[in-house]
Amino acid sequence: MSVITMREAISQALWEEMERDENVFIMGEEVGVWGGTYAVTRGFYDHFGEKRVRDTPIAESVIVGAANGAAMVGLRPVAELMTINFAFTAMDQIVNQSAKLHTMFGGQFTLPIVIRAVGGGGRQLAATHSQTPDAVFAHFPGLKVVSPGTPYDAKGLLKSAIRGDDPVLFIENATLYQMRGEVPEEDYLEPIGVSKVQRQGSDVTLVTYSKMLQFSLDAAKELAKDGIEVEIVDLRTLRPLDMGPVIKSFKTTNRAVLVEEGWRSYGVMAEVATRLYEQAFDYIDAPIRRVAQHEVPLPYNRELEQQALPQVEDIVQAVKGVL
Amino acid sequence: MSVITMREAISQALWEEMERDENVFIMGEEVGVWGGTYAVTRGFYDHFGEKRVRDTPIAESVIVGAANGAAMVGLRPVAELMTINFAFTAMDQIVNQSAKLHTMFGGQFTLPIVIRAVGGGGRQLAATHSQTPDAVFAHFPGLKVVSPGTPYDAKGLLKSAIRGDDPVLFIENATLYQMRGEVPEEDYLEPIGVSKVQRQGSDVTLVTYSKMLQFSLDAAKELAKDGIEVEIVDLRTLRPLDMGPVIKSFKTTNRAVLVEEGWRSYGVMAEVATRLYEQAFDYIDAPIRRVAQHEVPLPYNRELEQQALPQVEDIVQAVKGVL
Amino acid sequence: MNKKQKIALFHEMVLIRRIEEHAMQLYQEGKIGGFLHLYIGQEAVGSGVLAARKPQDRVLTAYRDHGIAIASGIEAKTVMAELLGKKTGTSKGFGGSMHMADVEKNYWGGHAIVGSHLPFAAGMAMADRYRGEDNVTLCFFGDGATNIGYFHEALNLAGVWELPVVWICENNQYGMGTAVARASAVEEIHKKAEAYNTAHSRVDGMDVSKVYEAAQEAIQHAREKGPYFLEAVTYRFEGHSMGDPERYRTKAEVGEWEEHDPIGIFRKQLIEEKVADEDALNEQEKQVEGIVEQAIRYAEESPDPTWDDLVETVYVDEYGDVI
Amino acid sequence: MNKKQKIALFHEMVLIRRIEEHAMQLYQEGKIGGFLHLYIGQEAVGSGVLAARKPQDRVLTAYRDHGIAIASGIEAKTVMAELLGKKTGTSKGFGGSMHMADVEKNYWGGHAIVGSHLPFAAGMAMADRYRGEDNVTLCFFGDGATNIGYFHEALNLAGVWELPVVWICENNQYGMGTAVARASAVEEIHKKAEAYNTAHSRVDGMDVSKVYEAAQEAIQHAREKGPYFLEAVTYRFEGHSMGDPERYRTKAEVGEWEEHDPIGIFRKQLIEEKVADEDALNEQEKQVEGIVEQAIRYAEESPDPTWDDLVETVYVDEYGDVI
Ligand SMILES: Cc1ncc(C[n+]2csc(CCOP(=O)(O)OP(=O)(O)O)c2C)c(N)n1
Ligand SMILES: Cc1ncc(C[n+]2csc(CCOP(=O)(O)OP(=O)(O)O)c2C)c(N)n1
Ligand SMILES: [Mg+2]
Ligand SMILES: [Mg+2]
Repeated sequence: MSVITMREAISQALWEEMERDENVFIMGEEVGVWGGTYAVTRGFYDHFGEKRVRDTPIAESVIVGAANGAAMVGLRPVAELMTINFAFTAMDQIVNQSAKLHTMFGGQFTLPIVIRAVGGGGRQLAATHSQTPDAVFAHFPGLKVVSPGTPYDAKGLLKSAIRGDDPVLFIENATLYQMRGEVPEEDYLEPIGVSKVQRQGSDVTLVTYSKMLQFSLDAAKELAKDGIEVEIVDLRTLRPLDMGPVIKSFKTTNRAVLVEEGWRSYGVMAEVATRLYEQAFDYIDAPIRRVAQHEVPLPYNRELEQQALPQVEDIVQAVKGVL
Repeated sequence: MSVITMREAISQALWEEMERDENVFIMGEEVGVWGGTYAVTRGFYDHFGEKRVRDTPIAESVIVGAANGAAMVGLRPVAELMTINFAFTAMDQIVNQSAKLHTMFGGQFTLPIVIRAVGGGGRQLAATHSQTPDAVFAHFPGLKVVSPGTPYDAKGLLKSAIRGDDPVLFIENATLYQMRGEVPEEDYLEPIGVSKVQRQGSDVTLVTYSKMLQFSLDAAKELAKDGIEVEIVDLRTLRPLDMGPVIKSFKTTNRAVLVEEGWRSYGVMAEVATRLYEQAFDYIDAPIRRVAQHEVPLPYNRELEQQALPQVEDIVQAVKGVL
Repeated sequence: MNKKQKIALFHEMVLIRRIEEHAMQLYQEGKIGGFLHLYIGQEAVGSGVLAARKPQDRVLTAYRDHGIAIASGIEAKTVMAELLGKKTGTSKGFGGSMHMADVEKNYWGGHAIVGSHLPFAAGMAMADRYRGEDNVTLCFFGDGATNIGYFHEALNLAGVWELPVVWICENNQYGMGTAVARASAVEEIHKKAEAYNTAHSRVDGMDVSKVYEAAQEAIQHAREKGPYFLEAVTYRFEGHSMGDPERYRTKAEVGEWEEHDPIGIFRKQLIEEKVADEDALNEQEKQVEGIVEQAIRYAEESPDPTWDDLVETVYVDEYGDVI
Repeated sequence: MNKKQKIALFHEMVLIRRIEEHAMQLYQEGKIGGFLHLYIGQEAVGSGVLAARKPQDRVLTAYRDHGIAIASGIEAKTVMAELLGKKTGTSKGFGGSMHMADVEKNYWGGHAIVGSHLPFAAGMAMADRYRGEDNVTLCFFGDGATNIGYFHEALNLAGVWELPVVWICENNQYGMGTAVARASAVEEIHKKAEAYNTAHSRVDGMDVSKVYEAAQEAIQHAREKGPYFLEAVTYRFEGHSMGDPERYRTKAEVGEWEEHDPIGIFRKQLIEEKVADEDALNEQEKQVEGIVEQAIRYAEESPDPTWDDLVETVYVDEYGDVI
């Protein structure tokens, strides 16, 4: 094990998979000469060359669309959308094409594409540049949606996404790149579609993913001081959604708090809450609580933006609220 | 009262609002010379002329985008997206622009735009042309999402959408255009953001909207034969979402079935179910059930498509399941 | 082309025509559902271009795809089976009329979102260059498709990366009911290629011999130098799809174009060039009748796809039984 | 322009420069957050074009918007207040650096999704024609923005409808780190206008006098004949935004361009033309210093927007207290 940042973990996954399989290549805005807007592909252009690290025009629809085409004929593109906010300019390619072509043509070809996109708020980028619209993409069958919360999971899941034959939207969080965590020296894979217990506890089941996993771990520390032990289940994959570990934990705690960074209404946790009630109805002792973003376009003003985003303290209060 | 079709109701709303306010105009593909792909604007081109009934190139991003621009400077555009499946090629304009500009610029201008789009499956149009992705749009604060299930509501809600100053996505259903219903002769408005009881009953609360309202009414007839009386609450608006009538009904029935045409996971009813549990936890006697679309890209084959879509019989069974 | 090839080409064009005439019939009978876009009148474009390609060259088009499917070498019975939604169809009955493909024939569909396949073509051509193969990608689309963002992004990328693509615009004068001049700022569509530093020319799309020659040059150019834009001026004799009120054009206009029926023109050429006499060509037409009748029988006797067929085709990789 | 106007123009360009130099400083101090895109080096474009507009003419640009905000007549203190996220800013502190607008000044933003505002411009011009007003809409964007679908759809619509828009491409040689030749198939960007039947020309964007003249002609053309495309060749002296590693260009290249500093060039002209002497211009610079210092003080002393300010600005119409 070595301790590296999320940025390094993702960068390593890309580098190792490109070394491993020459069909893997990267295309997107500023992935090459610039080295990636978030420095994730720094050094790739010099090492792999412009053939496999392709700077593109600012044209998200053809970035994802050309990657879809290349994937249809057997390459393994990693298409980078600088941020998930720009995914909306490529929406048709992601939800109508990547997600559907395999099925719609009777399965005669596959779409082994990975679409990387950076999401999340909290950096004063204002309404159009600060979104966490993960639930929107998770709604479409045919697409897989992955969003890791630790360097270990990021590396292992990205490798699985690249080696797999299904289209995967891989959502990163800009404020997590500096986060550090243990990662094995040797090659490893983490399975897509498997939720994971990231902290054990017996009082409350806390379900979350991505950046909110870190907030939840912090909240858990706080709560532990008051003797409250929360069990944290990290979804890691939003579609397919693995409720197994969530239900298992909930059957022991009978209480749940669901935490996401995106807007509350029609968000990820609405689905998780509904499935909990559907699948563990008899184990519920208290109403499940959601912690999420207030329903406003995020403002530039720092204080207001922070006020609109879920905070560690909100999680702490929600947990106390279900006890 | 006169009995007219959904198509006529929508057509009348557009016609009357255009007669009423010359700032109202229509733009979209085939709205003019053709008379609307679904014949909703038949006769408009001849009566109002090409200035107010504008045929556009096949370019959804500029259809919505130019309408946004026109709305910013005071016109009241009704932008038609032939089907909601094509809304994905205009996604950025809808969820990043229409929904956010008013707030992001401090409220100094408004966006009185109505985006009409036809959704729904069941016509063998295959995966890319058969979607009901309403929940996706309802996730974005700043946008209002309306989807009526009767001619009366369609006319009254569309008029409110056109006269209102907020951006509204108005979702119609292609298989409902022939549906008939009573509509007042005189001018009237139905409020956006208000759910409505469409059938009274004391045994089960059935929450739905749009085409599934009709399926639910049929199911209710079936069930009535067995002496089961369902109360049907029609959401009509998905954002803002009015839970009032749902909660009120649920507190008397203590049982609920939620029905939507779109995919189950991360769908509209996940939010409704979650809010029901949050707001009426103590009134629940049985797990709430969802009836929705199976999680597959819809196939062309008629039987398989029908199998994937929610049917009246599924609703009947779900209701019996919660009793 | 030698005599044999020319007669085969005539045979193919007649086959395309007859298949669609029968398809119209089957649509009226309700055996074909969804949208049905006929190629009648445009056969010379698909047949002429495909006659000039090598089997290694890839082909894509829009939803008006039966003719190009046949010209790509797909059997009539397989096309018919897809139209009837059968498991033996090109796409297992999941795609229908608008979504036919056969990877074995290097025919990649059949795409119903206007412009969405142009990025695929760029990506496939990029993949071929990536692998050092000298394949060319032939991408067909309509006049209306040249006004959507996809067109711009795909042609620009092909231009910047000098990709081996032949862009074939089938200018049939209308995008649904909108005449070229009402939707495109430039009427000589091939001139749009200049904005992408792409060589271009225009050809009479009703004369298969001229199309064949132009295509040969275009394909050679693409293989050796980079992208080429070929505009084929043509006309569809039938409505845009079934049930087109055709208010946008006069019977007289259609009549004038019908006098330039591509099959009639080619027939005359073959006789003038003494490639074949009336009897020989009539014999070909008789053969075609037989093939089409067999194809229909085959399709009607073929099994429907099953629910399991569909569900198994949503994802490729295992991920447990979670949704 | 008379002497007074020329000196005012010089004053304005210096003001833009100083505001941004201070903004850089304030960003380092953490008083400005988010992204900060500086206009330094490009002042002659915004100032030259705006000097040629009538107040009735509308203005839009991208996120590199401080200079054009000032040139539109917005006060330095209001720009500064927005940069600091204050309620007294152009957008109440909700928009930040990338989203400044002032409807009173006919300045419509300030848009951060590349290309998204081009459709707005078409829509505004359409609205003006609709109302029979002879306003012109001036739409600024970068070289990189000409490769996204929005550009194509908006310019085509303006061409088909002959809208009074002046498209102003600020070709500063790079889209982030991607040189024009690596992203655009055509390097002489103004020639792209031919695909939209739009008149076009290119001007030295470092010489405000030349820009002013070119803009006068372009605006008159737009007002009388229809769309016009003006490419201004310019350069940004600073990074794309704060924290740009600038691996894509050499210090030498930047140095060469800095020798053509638009303010230096104009200063020289004014002295040669005897419009003003060194002392008079230095006096102007001193005045500007004072204005900027006052602006900063005003901004720092201004109140933050409140949570209620934000929530009240999400929707305009009443709809009860539902979310
Ligand atoms: C993005 C998108 N918008 C609208 C449609 C609806 N539509 C289907 S075909 C068509 C016309 C296309 O015209 P053209 O490109 O000229 O092809 P043609 O039908 O003439 O062969 C339209 C508007 C669509 N399928 N996709
Ligand atoms: C749709 C979209 N894609 C990507 C980005 C990220 N981005 C912001 S500015 C920029 C470069 C734009 O270059 P150009 O149009 O030349 O303008 P300049 O910055 O040079 O003024 C990019 C890629 C964005 N904001 N929107
Ligand atoms: Mg056409
Ligand atoms: Mg630039």
